[in-house]
Amino acid sequence: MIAYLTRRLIQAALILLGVSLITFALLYLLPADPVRQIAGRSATPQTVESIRQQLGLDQPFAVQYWRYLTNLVSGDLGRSYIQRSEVSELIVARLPASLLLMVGAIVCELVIGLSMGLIAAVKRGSATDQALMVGSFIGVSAPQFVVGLLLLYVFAVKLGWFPIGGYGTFSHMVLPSLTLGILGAGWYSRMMRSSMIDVLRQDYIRTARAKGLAQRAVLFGHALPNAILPVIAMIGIDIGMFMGGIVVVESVFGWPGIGQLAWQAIQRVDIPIIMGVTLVSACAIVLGNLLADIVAPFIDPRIKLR
Amino acid sequence: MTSPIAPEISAVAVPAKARAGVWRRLVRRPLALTGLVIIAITVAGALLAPYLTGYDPNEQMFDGLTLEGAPLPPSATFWLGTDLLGRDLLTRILHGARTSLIIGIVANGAALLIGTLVGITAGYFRGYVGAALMRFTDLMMAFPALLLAICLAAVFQPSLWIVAMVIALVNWVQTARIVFTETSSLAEREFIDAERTIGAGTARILFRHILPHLLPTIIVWGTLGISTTVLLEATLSYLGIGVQPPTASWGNIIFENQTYFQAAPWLVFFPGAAILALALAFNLVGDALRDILDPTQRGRA
Amino acid sequence: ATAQETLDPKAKQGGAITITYKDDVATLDPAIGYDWQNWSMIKSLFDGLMDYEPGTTTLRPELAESYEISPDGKTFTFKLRKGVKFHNGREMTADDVKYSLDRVTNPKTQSPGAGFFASINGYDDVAGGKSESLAGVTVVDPSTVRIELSRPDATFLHVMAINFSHVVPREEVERYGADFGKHPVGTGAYKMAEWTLGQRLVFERNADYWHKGLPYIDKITFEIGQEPIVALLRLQNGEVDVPGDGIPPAKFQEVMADPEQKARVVEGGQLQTGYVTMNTQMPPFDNVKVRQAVNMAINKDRIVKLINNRAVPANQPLPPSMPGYDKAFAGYAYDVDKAKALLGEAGHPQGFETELFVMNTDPNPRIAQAIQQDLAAIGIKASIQSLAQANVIAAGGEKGGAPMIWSGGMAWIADFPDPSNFYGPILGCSGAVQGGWNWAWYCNKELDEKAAAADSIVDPAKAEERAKLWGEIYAKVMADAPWAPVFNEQRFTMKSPRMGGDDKLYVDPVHIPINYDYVYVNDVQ
Amino acid sequence: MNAATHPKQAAGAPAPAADRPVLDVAGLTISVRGEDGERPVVSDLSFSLARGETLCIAGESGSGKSMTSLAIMALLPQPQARISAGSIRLGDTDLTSLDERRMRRIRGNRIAMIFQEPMTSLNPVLSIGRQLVEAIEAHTGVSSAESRRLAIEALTAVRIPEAESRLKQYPHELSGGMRQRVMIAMALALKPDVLIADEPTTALDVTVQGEVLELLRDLQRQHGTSVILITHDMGVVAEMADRVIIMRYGRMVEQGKVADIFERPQVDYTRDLLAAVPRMGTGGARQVPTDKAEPSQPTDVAVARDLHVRFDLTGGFFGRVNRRVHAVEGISFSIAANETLSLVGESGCGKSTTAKALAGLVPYHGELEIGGRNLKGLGREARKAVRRDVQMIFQDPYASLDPRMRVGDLVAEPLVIHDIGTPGERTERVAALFERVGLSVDQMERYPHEFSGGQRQRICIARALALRPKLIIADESVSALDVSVQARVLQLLKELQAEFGVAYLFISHDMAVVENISDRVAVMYLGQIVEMGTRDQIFSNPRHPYTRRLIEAVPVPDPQRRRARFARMEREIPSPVRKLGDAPRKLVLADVGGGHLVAESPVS
Ligand SMILES: Nc1ncnc2c1ncn2[C@@H]1O[C@H](COP(=O)(O)OP(=O)(O)OP(=O)(O)O)[C@@H](O)[C@H]1O
Ligand SMILES: Nc1ncnc2c1ncn2[C@@H]1O[C@H](COP(=O)(O)OP(=O)(O)OP(=O)(O)O)[C@@H](O)[C@H]1O
Ligand SMILES: [Mg+2]
Ligand SMILES: [Mg+2]
Repeated sequence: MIAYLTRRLIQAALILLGVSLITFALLYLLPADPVRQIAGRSATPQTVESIRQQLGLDQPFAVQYWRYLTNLVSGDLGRSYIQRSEVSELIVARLPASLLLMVGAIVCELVIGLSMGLIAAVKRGSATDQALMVGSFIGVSAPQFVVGLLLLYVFAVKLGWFPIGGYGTFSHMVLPSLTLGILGAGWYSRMMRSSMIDVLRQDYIRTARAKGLAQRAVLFGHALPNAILPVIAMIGIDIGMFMGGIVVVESVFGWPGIGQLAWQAIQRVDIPIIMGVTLVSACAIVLGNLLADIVAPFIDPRIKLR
Repeated sequence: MTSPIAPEISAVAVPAKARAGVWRRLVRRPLALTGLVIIAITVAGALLAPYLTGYDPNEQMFDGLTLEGAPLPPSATFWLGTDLLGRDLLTRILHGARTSLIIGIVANGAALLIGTLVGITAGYFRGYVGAALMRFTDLMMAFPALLLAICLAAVFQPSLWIVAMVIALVNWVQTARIVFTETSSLAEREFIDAERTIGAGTARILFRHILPHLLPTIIVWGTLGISTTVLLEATLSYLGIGVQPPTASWGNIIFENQTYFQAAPWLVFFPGAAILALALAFNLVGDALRDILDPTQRGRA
Repeated sequence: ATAQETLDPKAKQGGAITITYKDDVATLDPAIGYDWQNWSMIKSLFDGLMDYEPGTTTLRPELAESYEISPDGKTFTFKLRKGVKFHNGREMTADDVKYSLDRVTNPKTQSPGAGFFASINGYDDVAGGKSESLAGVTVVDPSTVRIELSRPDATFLHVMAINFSHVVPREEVERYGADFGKHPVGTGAYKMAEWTLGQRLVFERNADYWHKGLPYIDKITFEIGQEPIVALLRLQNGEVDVPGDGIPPAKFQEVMADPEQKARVVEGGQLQTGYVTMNTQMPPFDNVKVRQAVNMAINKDRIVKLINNRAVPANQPLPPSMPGYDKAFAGYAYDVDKAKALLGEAGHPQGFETELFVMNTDPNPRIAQAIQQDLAAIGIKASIQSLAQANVIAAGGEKGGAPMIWSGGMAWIADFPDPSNFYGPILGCSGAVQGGWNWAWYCNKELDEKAAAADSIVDPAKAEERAKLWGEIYAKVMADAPWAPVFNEQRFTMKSPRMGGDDKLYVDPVHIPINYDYVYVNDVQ
Repeated sequence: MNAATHPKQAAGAPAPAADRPVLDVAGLTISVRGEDGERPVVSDLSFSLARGETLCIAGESGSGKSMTSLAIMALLPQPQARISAGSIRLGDTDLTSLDERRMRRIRGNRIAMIFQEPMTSLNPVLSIGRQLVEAIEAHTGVSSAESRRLAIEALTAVRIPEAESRLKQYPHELSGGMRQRVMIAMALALKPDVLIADEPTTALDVTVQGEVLELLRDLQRQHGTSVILITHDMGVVAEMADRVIIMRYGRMVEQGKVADIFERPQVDYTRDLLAAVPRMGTGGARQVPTDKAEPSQPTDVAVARDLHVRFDLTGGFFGRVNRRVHAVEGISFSIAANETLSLVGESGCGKSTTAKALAGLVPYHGELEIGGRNLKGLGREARKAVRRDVQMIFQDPYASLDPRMRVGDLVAEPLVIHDIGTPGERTERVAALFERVGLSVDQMERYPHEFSGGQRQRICIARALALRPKLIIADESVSALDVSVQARVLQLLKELQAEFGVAYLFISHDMAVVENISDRVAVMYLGQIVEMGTRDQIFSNPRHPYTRRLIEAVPVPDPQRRRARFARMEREIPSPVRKLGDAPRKLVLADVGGGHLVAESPVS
């Protein structure tokens, strides 16, 4: 286990290195010049050059990247060009909220998606199945901004069940998690339906039924653990896909996560923040995948950590 | 006690063409047929867009806005209403179908193709090829998709085909991962060994024997990918790195107008419904295809 | 005029208000902050030597009790107000004023406003890194500071009122270093009480404020990361007092249609102009006739309608409330036929193809599409490049980068209410350089000289004459037509029913969205 | 074990009176829907089962035996199959009209079933303890501690050693025999009135088979359970049955007391069936006369020299290889053209692995030659050519057929790959092959899952024959076949040998079949050969104690010679998994005359 973890962590570090290199290179190639943004409209070319030098942006790519890496090792992600604060500080302030939101969303996804998929698989071909399928596609196709506002309008403004945006308590979390989770729920329900249909025709399901188990026991005790495996593998992938949704959901609900930070940074080409957010999300994704891999053997004992 | 009974079955001659074509079986299913019709309508709409309505997609009509500058709801003149610039929404949705079909089908299809190829190769070949491919996939997967798309799109000059390429580049990873997992477990199955003993080549094993088993997964991911990619394109246009205005796409019609969804719900509803319909149509066809191609499901209505 | 007189007799002391913003507050360092969220926050945390009468563009002394201008207009002597204390309790002196000016001009500070101080003697040495101290700024005694300029500069008092010249305490700057912007300490009406990154900022009333009786409100909470539509919902729900980003376009008509809500909307002018730049160094826009044709082709009324009539059509660079605005100026009327004719004369009877750059946030792409359609009517096929702000700016700063740019979203909002502010970097030769902000790449040496001449009229008595001179300059600019001015945006600020104070405080030309120091709430006992 | 300690919940039907049949099937017709419409697979089947009775259903493979038992359980494959007529009565209750909820109370509790495929019938992700306990809990109200105790008791009853610690194990950690015993334990834990065992021993080797049969008998003796035993092994029938039903083409052709059936069969089919049963000691008489008394020319088709196959197991702290499965440990043999070498031995002794090495499916050490060509270091084309010469029939027919291809295409595939013939010719050849293995031509259009276990095996055989290879490796290829088909297939194999000089590596646990078909026999134990010689040397003069035990374990297809008890295995089969660097001792084979090799020291 420890050996496995060590190896995976080394692998993860290499992956992060690759991510940092590629992102850094892409950002280096961007047409926009951050120095001009910093220097402002009234700056003389001289000032611009001076700032460029101070930021080291006049150096060749390799030098810049190497410096970034060496700073990174000491936990220094640089300073934002626009906000002028330590990127690490900005991210640390916002990361917990995003992680919380992701956890909430994953819970929503799993609860909604898995139960929808399960029901659809069992009632395969029925009207219920069709309705659930349409539902899951609505979840996938609906723009999250609209979904978020709609939920906010109905459940917060009209019904007053939840606060209108904000951050802090559990009730603040419900609507944003739901909004973010709806998309994934659509995916999960399709995946779940598909793998459930597959599992339901296996011999061991027949055995379970031959024992006289109740339908519930067959479904949850026997089919689910087998069907859920491909779904678990998706959770790691999910975290990466959340990025897009998080931007929207966080802004609709005033949720202080890194999505908004990233969005503003992208708009204004605040490269250190983009780098930082990319790396942090990459970390989250890699860890998510690792977690999914570690969980898998608990669900399917045939899987060995390799 | 009982006497042997002549076997009825043995008298049967070689069956008259039991193999109805996939296509024939597809159109026999009402749901699949519905899906096909929707797809056909969409494609036709996209191709014939200039001839279907009396409007130009980019024409900002003076009578397309109220005096306060608000868009018009659906009416006899503008069947689906007008947008914030006084353009006919129906015409824009029809023209937008071109963009969205390219994204939802070509780009998404390319992503699916790349993902399947990478996943299947990595899953089947152990050793260096597989490991290298999977590490690369892991690397690509570690990127937050949106950020990567944004960076890529920003580096290139924005255009529809660049966006399509970027979307394909970003979206293949998940498919690759899932296909990899399934392929590696399929590769362990005994019938693959059996194929090898009769001398089947790698290509044959991969594409004739493993691929069909991956179809359900590929169909699920492919159909779900339609909506996701169409909306991703919209996000990119919204950030100024997608298709440029006034070119319409279903996604960017939604994105441009989503804040107005209470004041002018038709601006979000109709393009949203179009995306949903297309995705659903592909899903209906995909589901039917999956059943048809899966012999164990035969006998199902 | 002493400050005390401006106290509102109806105002009550106390209470707390909530203001929302969508985007992060970047930094509250007055030398650096240049966003419209932090601009007025900084104004409430810090003070400069000069300021404006609340709700107007009239200059008045602030930390300076009085000032003197030498007859040649090159030496300004400021007498400082006594007993002004920084939030840390230390008294502000002339040394702090000098330190602040030295700091903002020092390239290490990386201030986007350093260029405003270019007229101070010794600026070039500091900017070039040769000196750490501005030779032109002298501490005469603890309450007197003298500033010598290298040339007469009529805008200099405005420069002393902008944020970049606000006074900061050296010890705190050194203590926090690059993070001073997160721990602002000034002499302003409010002091920073709490800053939870990405969530909220809380300002607390500065009980020691030198301007006795101000501010009225005890606590201002800025909530960050709020979608404007949601902020409006919360306002309607009584949770928010002022949505900092204004009324979102999608909700504008709904709000204005409801008399109860409309009553809480304050409308006012803004020192802003939205315009299309045409790159005068790129064919075919190097031909003045083409540029004039573009000016005539744009249907400004329709564009104004598109943004729900939240602007007035413009025909010159200056906004109407700016001194020097020429009411009589006719500009180029909307005339498609004439525009076509002009294009024909310019040798493009069939029109041509070009590109129109625009920043990608609503409503700018829409406006660009409207312009695109208008241009198409005279044969100009402009394809739109809707990009992130930074990319548009980058393209504009490139010599052959962008033939046309719609300025919206990045549009020139005046740093200070003076006509010269619309010229230098965006129309003058100095801006027409690689990385500059003169996106029309318009360089008219003659006008540059005229502008310099106008700015050397320092005598306040001659302000009228100076404004006229500027009016002429802009008329000349319009004759060359490097821009097609489209509209001047109007400001619409919405407030909760409990907010009190004169309406003009809610559309204060320099405090956006509102002048925090002077507003109050009605529901305190 | 006292039945009274297991209070049975009131199930759907009242307990049957002693004189009345427990189960009564009348006019049962089962149809399946295929591409070409609905067709019956079981027609008008009627029988009854008395209390404590063992009813054996034997008959042709594909005759609807499994379908009948699934129908009784109301577990017919959905959505294709359904009961289209007839009734199944358990006591007074008609099971065909029960709703799912009431049927559930009967399943497992009153009727239990052991399925044909032991490998796939246990849920891979649940511990066997959990799977046992839940069966108990589903029908009794006992506490979880009590049901755990009952589960341990059931495992002990099926003679799984260390039952308590096994509860935590997962199916993949058990050998096939053990899995089958778990299945039986599960079926018996609740002491059902009726137990249906569908080929419970087909997949097991003789020693384990004896064990399992003994177990069934034990439990029946103790609890008076009625058993329906489906098998094609007439030896098993003779050992176990009270009454016998013979089925063919979905219909019952004969039923009667076991002695009657064996001694006075009424219909031709039964007579054929019995005549086809391979009997120990009679193999020589049934052999096609070939004159290869002296293998004069050394035209060896396949040679193995010091073949080793080891699988590394990783684990431990550093994820390194720390243990190794010594699946094949230095065996040598050669097979000449026209010759059949049989490989026998207990489950897990390395038979299949040897076969796979020969087929090029697992990496090995040592040397392998096919047709004089060393398998190591062959190019692409050469490898393909070798592939053409060696064909393998896998142990598990279902697993080795691509479930998504039509069987006709599957059989034609080798021809396509090696580019033989035109499409028309291929179809003809496939049709001919189908006929030769006893399948009808119209079945070519179907998919593997639409066939019975035995039919699938025949498809595999047809496939292997398609290329007319020089060597066919047959891994338990006829075990799943009913005796008449088995006889036909064996005959076919022999004919092919006579016609084309095909060599066979024949792997089987059925000693009778081995005796019937082999020229030479090799007995494997723990990855090594303990005895090898001609058929006569091995069967008439077994020298190694292990060989003797194998031969003794074979059930005799004669109800008169029914054994009171099968030999019990006194211990588990030792494991080929060993620590790194702890290679097993090499056995030295000594020639005891006439090429009869015997390991020098007996394994104990
Ligand atoms: N899922 C299915 N769909 C269609 N036909 C099927 C299906 N399963 C079985 N059959 C057909 O039903 C018939 C009876 O099959 P069954 O499995 O009962 O045979 P069996 O007597 O158990 O044979 P074996 O001894 O080989 O196991 C066979 O002809 C088979 O082809
Ligand atoms: N891929 C593998 N990895 C690890 N161990 C394996 C692998 N394949 C087979 N083994 C082990 O090698 C040994 C020999 O297996 P093999 O399948 O050859 O047995 P067999 O003699 O064919 O038995 P059976 O009669 O049950 O088919 C067994 O202990 C088995 O568990
Ligand atoms: Mg069967
Ligand atoms: Mg085997």
